[in-house]
Amino acid sequence: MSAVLVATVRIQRPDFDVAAEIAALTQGRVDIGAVVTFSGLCRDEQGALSALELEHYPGMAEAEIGRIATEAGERWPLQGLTVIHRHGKIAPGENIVLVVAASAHRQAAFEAADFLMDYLKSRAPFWKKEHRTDGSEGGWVEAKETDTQAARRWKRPPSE
Amino acid sequence: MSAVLVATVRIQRPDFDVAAEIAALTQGRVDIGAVVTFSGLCRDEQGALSALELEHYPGMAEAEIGRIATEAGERWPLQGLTVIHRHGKIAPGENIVLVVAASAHRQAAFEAADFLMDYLKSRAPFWKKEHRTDGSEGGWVEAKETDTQAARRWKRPPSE
Amino acid sequence: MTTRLIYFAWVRERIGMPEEDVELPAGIETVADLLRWLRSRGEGYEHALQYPDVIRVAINQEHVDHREKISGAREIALFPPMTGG
Amino acid sequence: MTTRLIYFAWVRERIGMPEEDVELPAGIETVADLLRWLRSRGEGYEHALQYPDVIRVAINQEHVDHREKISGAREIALFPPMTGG
Repeated sequence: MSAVLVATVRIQRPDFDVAAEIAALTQGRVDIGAVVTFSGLCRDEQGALSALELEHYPGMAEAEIGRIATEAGERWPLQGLTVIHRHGKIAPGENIVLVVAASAHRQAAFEAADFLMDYLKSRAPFWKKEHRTDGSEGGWVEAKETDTQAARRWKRPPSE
Repeated sequence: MSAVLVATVRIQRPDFDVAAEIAALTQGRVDIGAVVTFSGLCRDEQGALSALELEHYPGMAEAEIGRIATEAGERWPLQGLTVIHRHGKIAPGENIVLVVAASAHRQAAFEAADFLMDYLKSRAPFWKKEHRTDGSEGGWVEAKETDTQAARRWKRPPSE
Repeated sequence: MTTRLIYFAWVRERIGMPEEDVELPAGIETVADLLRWLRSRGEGYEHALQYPDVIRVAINQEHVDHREKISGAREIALFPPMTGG
Repeated sequence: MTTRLIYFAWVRERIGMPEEDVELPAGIETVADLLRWLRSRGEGYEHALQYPDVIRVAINQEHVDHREKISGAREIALFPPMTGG
């Protein structure tokens, strides 16, 4: 029906540059009307966190995010899609994850980015461990039931 | 209940820098977990457009977007909100509008940005005129019924 | 009292000016009355306002509907449905 | 046949190693069988897998549920619910 979406997926230690990633999708094109980006950042509202350490499953992380991106490209008419997930130690205030979705129309870009984040949270093989400012390990972050429920919003009826 | 949101609203001719606007909201803070940006770009799928010319109602444009931003701040727990709308002649591929919404959690940031765009489309006093590559005027862009319907999604029941 | 009328987009083009100050005659109480009165002022106005239902109106820079009273308005703007964003 | 088992996060920490190659005994047909067998291998395994329902499993880098057959799996990964994004 439409051209196959070629998504960019990167798992990396360094930070990303949102403007550069938007430019990489839109430069020289006049068929994109809407670009939605989602940046996920490391929070520390209690002031007790020195860093989150992100462990991932190399190989599967790229593959699983690629599968989620492919599904997004089948469900929404996208002109471009980029997902970058960092690993290693990430300090409060730093970026963790970026999704960029480009489409002719705004609703597709919004929904695809929202879907990507919900699926990333519940399916991408990453785990966060807390390191405290007092030098102790804060333990592994527990998965949230609300994230599982958020991912369920996108389930399609089996008849489709 | 929560701190009053101070939104940034700018109506300007020059382009904007998405990364700089994100940084302005997040720099030095550790209470933001999610930043959603929406960039609206000038499309030209037929190759017949030389530019869109955006006319606006100075004074009311800022005021109306400010009112929409205030409503978003009342409906979602936002840490920051920036809206930039360009005016003047804008060529295909160039940016027209930017919304940046920052929150502790992703759903608030997504919904607030989505709401802002729907309300901007149906309530912000801007009008687009087409200029064609053959030198002729393509006329004024017509408002879309789908945009009016999109804005209706956010209507709250009168009992609330 | 003098009221400033401001026009945008094709309303502005058809009326042929971006704004004007008018003295509203007695009996012009609502936005709908104003649109009816303006249409009688000449061809450009008639062309701009021939389908009054599509005309959007702001009083003192806030959206209003056509039943709104205009008494005390300093600035009334008439324009087509908006196409920003 | 040798199968590579890979562990992540607290499953890795409790078992005490990131991966190992095992020869699966006869009768271990599903993921659930594998989890049961592993728990019998020592204290670390028992601690890691004491609530098997929460353990997520991937075969050859794809998510599977606990009823999945494991015959022919080159690589089986065990890990807690994911917390990326």
